[in-house]
Amino acid sequence: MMLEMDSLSKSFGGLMAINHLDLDVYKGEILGFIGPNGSGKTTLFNLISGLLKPDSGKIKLNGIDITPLSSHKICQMGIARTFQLTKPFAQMTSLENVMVGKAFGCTPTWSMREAKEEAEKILRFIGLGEKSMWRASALGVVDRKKLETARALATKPKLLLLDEMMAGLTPTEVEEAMVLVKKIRDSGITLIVVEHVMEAILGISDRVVAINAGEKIAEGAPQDVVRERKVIEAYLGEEA
Amino acid sequence: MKKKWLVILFSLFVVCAVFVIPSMLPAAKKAPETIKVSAVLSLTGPFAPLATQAKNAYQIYFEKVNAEGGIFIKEFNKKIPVEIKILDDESDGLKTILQLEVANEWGAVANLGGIGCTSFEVGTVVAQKNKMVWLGPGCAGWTPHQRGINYMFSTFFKTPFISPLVYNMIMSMPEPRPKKVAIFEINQLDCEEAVEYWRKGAEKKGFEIVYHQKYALGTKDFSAMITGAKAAGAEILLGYPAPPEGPAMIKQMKELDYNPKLIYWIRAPEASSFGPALGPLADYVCVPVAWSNQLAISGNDQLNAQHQKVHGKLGDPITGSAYAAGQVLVDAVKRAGILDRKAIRDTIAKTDTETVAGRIHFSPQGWAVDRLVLVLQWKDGKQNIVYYNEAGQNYKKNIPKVDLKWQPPWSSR
Amino acid sequence: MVQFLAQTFVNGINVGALYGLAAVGLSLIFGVMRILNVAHGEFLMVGGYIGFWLFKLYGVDPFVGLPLVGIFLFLIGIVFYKVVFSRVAKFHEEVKLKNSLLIAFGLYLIFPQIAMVLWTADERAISPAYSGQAFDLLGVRFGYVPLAGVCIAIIVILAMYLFLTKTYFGKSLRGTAESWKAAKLSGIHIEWTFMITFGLGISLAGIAGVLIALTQELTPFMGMPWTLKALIVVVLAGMGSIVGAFVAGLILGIVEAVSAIFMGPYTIAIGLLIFLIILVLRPQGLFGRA
Amino acid sequence: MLEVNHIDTYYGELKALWDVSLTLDKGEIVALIGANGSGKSTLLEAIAGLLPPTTGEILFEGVRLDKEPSHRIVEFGVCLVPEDRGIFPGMNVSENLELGAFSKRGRKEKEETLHVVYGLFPILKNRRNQLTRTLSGGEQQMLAIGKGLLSRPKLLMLDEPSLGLAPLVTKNIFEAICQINQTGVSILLVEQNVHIALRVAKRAYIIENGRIVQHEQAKNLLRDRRVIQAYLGTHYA
Amino acid sequence: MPKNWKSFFIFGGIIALLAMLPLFTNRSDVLTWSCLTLQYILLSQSWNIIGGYAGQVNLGHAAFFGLGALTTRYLWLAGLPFPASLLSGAFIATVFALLIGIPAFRLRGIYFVIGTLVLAEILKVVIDTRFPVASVLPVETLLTYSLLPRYYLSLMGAVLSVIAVYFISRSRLGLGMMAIREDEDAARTSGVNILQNKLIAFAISTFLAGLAGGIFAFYMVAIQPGYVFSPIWTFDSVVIVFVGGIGTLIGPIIGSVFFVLLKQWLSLHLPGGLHLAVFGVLFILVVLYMPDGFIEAIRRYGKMVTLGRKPMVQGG
Repeated sequence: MMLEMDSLSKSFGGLMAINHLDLDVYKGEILGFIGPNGSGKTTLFNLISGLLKPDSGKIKLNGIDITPLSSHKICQMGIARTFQLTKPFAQMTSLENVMVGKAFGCTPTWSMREAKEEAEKILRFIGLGEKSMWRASALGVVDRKKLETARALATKPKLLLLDEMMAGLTPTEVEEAMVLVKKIRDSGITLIVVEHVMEAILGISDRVVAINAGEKIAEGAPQDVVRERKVIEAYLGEEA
Repeated sequence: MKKKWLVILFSLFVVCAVFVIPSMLPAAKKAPETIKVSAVLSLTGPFAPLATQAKNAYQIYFEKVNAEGGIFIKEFNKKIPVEIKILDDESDGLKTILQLEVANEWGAVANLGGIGCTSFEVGTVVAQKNKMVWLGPGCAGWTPHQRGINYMFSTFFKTPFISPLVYNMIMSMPEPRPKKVAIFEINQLDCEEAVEYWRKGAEKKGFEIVYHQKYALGTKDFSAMITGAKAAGAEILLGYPAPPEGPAMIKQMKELDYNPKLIYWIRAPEASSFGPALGPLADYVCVPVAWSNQLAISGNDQLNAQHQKVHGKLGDPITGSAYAAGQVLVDAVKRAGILDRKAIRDTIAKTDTETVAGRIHFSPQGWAVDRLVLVLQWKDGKQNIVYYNEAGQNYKKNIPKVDLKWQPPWSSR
Repeated sequence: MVQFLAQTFVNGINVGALYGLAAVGLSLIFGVMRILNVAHGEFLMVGGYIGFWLFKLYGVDPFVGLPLVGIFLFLIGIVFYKVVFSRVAKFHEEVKLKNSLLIAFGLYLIFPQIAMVLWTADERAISPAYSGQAFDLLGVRFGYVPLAGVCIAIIVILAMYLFLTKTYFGKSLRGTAESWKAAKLSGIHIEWTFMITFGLGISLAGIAGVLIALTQELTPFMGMPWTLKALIVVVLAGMGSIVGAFVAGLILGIVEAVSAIFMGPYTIAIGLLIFLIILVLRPQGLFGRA
Repeated sequence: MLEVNHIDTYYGELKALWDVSLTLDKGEIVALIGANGSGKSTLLEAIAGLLPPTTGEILFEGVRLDKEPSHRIVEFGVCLVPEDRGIFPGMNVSENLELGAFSKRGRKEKEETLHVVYGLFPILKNRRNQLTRTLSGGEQQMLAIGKGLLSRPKLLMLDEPSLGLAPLVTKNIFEAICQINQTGVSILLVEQNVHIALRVAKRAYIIENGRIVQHEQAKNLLRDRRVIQAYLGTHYA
Repeated sequence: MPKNWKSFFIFGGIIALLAMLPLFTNRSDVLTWSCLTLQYILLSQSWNIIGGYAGQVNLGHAAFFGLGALTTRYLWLAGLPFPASLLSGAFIATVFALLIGIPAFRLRGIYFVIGTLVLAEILKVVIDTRFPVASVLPVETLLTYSLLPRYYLSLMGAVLSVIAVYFISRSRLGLGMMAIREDEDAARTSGVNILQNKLIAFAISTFLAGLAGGIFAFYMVAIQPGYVFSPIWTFDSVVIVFVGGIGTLIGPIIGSVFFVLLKQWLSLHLPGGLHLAVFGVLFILVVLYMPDGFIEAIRRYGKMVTLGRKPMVQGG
């Protein structure tokens, strides 16, 4: 077991965003994470990556309690993430964006040459090789998402959290992204993927967890989860 | 892409060069059409109110000199007009240096300075370095004269002479005389000095300092000090307020009903705007000055007339000291007979001349020895001369003196 | 001793009310427009001089002149908004803040020079016949002018408060401060709101300027120190809090008055130090929200 | 009544809407359906004047809106309740409602409308002196809709009114929306809760990647696989 | 890397030309302007590191400049060799920065801005009160005072700052600083230790500011101790950086030239007082029409020129 969440809770001014959630992530899997808007997916990512501290509960990475650690420590321990609303370093080039990940991540380096080579490699891998000298602010939505992923990959994570990487992509782009995610998994990285594009999440996930209002409502194989009445209701509303 | 930056850098350099090169062209040595005199003054910034008085004086004086054809220079056996270049140092010590260097390269034979210890302390040192005279009112500070700088000459009075003067003035009055002293000390050099001499003088003359408080420039509320002085029963209030503090202090004293018999302040009340700013509240405040527009010394009528014509009022106290500096310079240049900085310095050092501010000659440290000091007292929007020092004995008939009046309580005014 | 402390308190309030009044306009402009007008003190100076002119040239009592100065400065504010600040108001928040700072810095270079031409570098003050007069209450002296200053400050702040909470237009200003997007969708004309806000803020500076001219003094270079004071008060209160700014001004005045008894020349530093400590302990300001 | 003709919209350099057209008749409820980031909100913002289109035109009752500033658009009777609800969190409920009626159009009939809104959402009346920030999500949404109503709109645009709300609350809100519609207000609705949206709407547009891909009667769409696909992907069903 | 060779060559050439300036002229005003411009480059670059690269708008810069200046000055005049005094000054500035850094970085946005401003004001008031007397070079020193060593020292300082910024902008440290400036959350989750990075940036920035102070102390024949703590030092450097182009290597250089030389030129050609007003107007025009500084304006112009070829590409 790679990541354990133990009765995790977080509330914002009375609203329970995460409500005593238990969740395990296994090494090498792609865990799909679904739920309607506002169900607490992003909050959970923020908790795992240490941007938010839980009100109660624990998060363990390979048995080590990472709850009290600050974000950069958690990153250096091997958890990388992307943001749903991408947060590129806008005034820096794509290359520099990714170099940050390499230089400060799990395998930090002082050598800019090494960071640059690695970043170039990752940019090519992700399909941004051509745009490595573009300023991030000049990139389009899709490229920004790719850039986020590249930056996260550059930290050499053991666990990668992808937050709505495929939202807003065309079907072809979604296909490409799915291939990419699988390639990432094949390189030995465990993934948690939050996605609205159901097609994608069902296509790539080994396992799916559905949450609503901060509580787990279903867990299991993708096809099963998506057929669960609770899940459909959560998405489409109750059928009369 | 790199290349673009280099081009930019390079053009930047070219711009600098364009700025520099014309100034590098050798200045051709030719017979001087004018005598170059610079005046680095704080025309903007906090010292501007004072420096403007000096500027007015210099302009009036050199207009007069040039109207008479200039200064007679023996070397060329003719009168040469004076060209005065007024440079602004923005009340900023760094700019003082900058502008003095400009004056230096421009070829000024001497620099006429402004007032205020900041520009004085910095400016005179630059003058020393460049071996160019710095001559002007300067400041009341004593310390700047103790550094062995011999290119500076101040036509102003100095703290060791004005501070004890207050005690002499009080002693000259019939009994009963106030004895208890309060001092409001601002955190500035000349005030620190003045306080030292006030302390020494009090000891010697049998006055008692019952209250002494330091405060910082920029203070807006003086009531704590006023309350303290009042509680200590001080009858004489000594202070060195910066000009913007004067009216606030007086108004707060009245509000708090503090009734000293004598307010003797250096600096703030000397400006002619002090009275109008305060109205009748300004009455009875005393201030030592190095010149007054009421002095009936030759030259003053003309200075006052011209000042009235140009600026709509009689000269301010600094105007006279600056005007005197101009007179000293012209006199020295005339005596030197050549336009050489060193020669001019030497003749200034030997100055012994009558000016609108009385006779001026300098100590080896550059301060004016036996300088005429007047004490003015505000009354009905006018500054009356109520006291003068020993140097004033020679000008008895020129000084329209009235009697000093103790300040009555606020309630009976 | 009690009397002495009470007196100190009163003195502190006298000056603190000026600090507060000087800060309110700055706070209003920042709160609604996110423009940090570090030339606030310059407008304050202009207000003071206009009041001085009215008094000197036309014999208008400064308290009668206050509304005139307020209106005049309001117009000046609108002109300055139209000519320079409206161009900045369109920028993205961060760029706006930065560029408004820079523009105000440029104004800070310009204003004193114009003031020197118009009013000369001589110090001025407004001293009507009643200035300095005071009455005694239980051994504590109350000056009429400072008291009137405090009252006017309170009236102005109260009027401002009522305007902002009770009138339709005032509410729209507050709404714009909360969220300009929501304001736009409610049919509020943002450009218009910004212009009025700027005018009001400047007008408040002008009123503070007249009161300062009554109790302190006017010089062309008084702007920057007052801007700094106002800034500190605004931050102490929490950016954009109107009534808070006034209260924070009073607090700063009282702190300075009390520390003046013990600290002499370090009074100003003590006031600032307390400000820093509050800031570190409560980064959102005394009356700001987390 | 509302006619959107071939508009393109940009966020800075990013193109968000591609040649979008849409119509809405008087008294209709029309739903806009699509995945996150597909451009639904952008379209509403374009109509409301927050993000004017670069090409194309928007006509409302024959008047061109696309060149008007947003505060003028409110005067024409077009009101947007945005996804972040567009309320003023630091002001109390009644102040929020008052500001809703800031437009000349709304101010004229403020008292009556206020009455209507309090009738629609009685809870707001009880809370009228409470700071908006302290309201629950459902109450905030009610306030947002109420505030929108106070501008006396002919067309009310609602962006995700059920976002983050419990099912019961959502139901209440939609009941209110229907009531509003019955008073003659046309409604353009963006909603993730597809079932509810399609039940109240007459027609619906499906939007994908900034383009309208389908336009259909709501009841037909309710059974359409494409809708499900838009949300749950092709693997479903 | 032939590209780099070329730039080093030109950079070196400019330095060499500047180094030879005294051969062309010994005019003290020219040297003074040059000294001042170079010192402003050093000071504004030092601010550029914390304000431009790390994105922390520190308005307390005068405090560090002042500490560097006073320490250097008093140690030097007390007889310590100048280089040692200079380093001690910069060191003291850095130590002070680290002391106040942790509480200061708790503050965000406008609160950090005002907080740092107030910090410098406190120091100014205290120093003004404690040391009212100007520190003046002894007359013997004045006899041998020469602008040349001051000029070369200023040049060295400026070059050092440019090199420092050059290397920072190309190092891991600079990468981290810029990441923090752009987005703290994203930087944090990419492994950047925010506080540590800010502190290091602050330390370097204040070290250079202290150095600028020290050089200034060496240059000035007389200094009023409170004067070096004046907020003017902060505002000048901030204005220079913003007008030139924040977060760039060249921006502060252009800004310094604009700020010092244009202002001086105006003061020589306009009657007293007016030059500041004119400068203020020019300044506002620059801010209104080049909201991102000269560099961005040039860059945009360059973009227009090269639009056909490679429009989007932004050079490092």
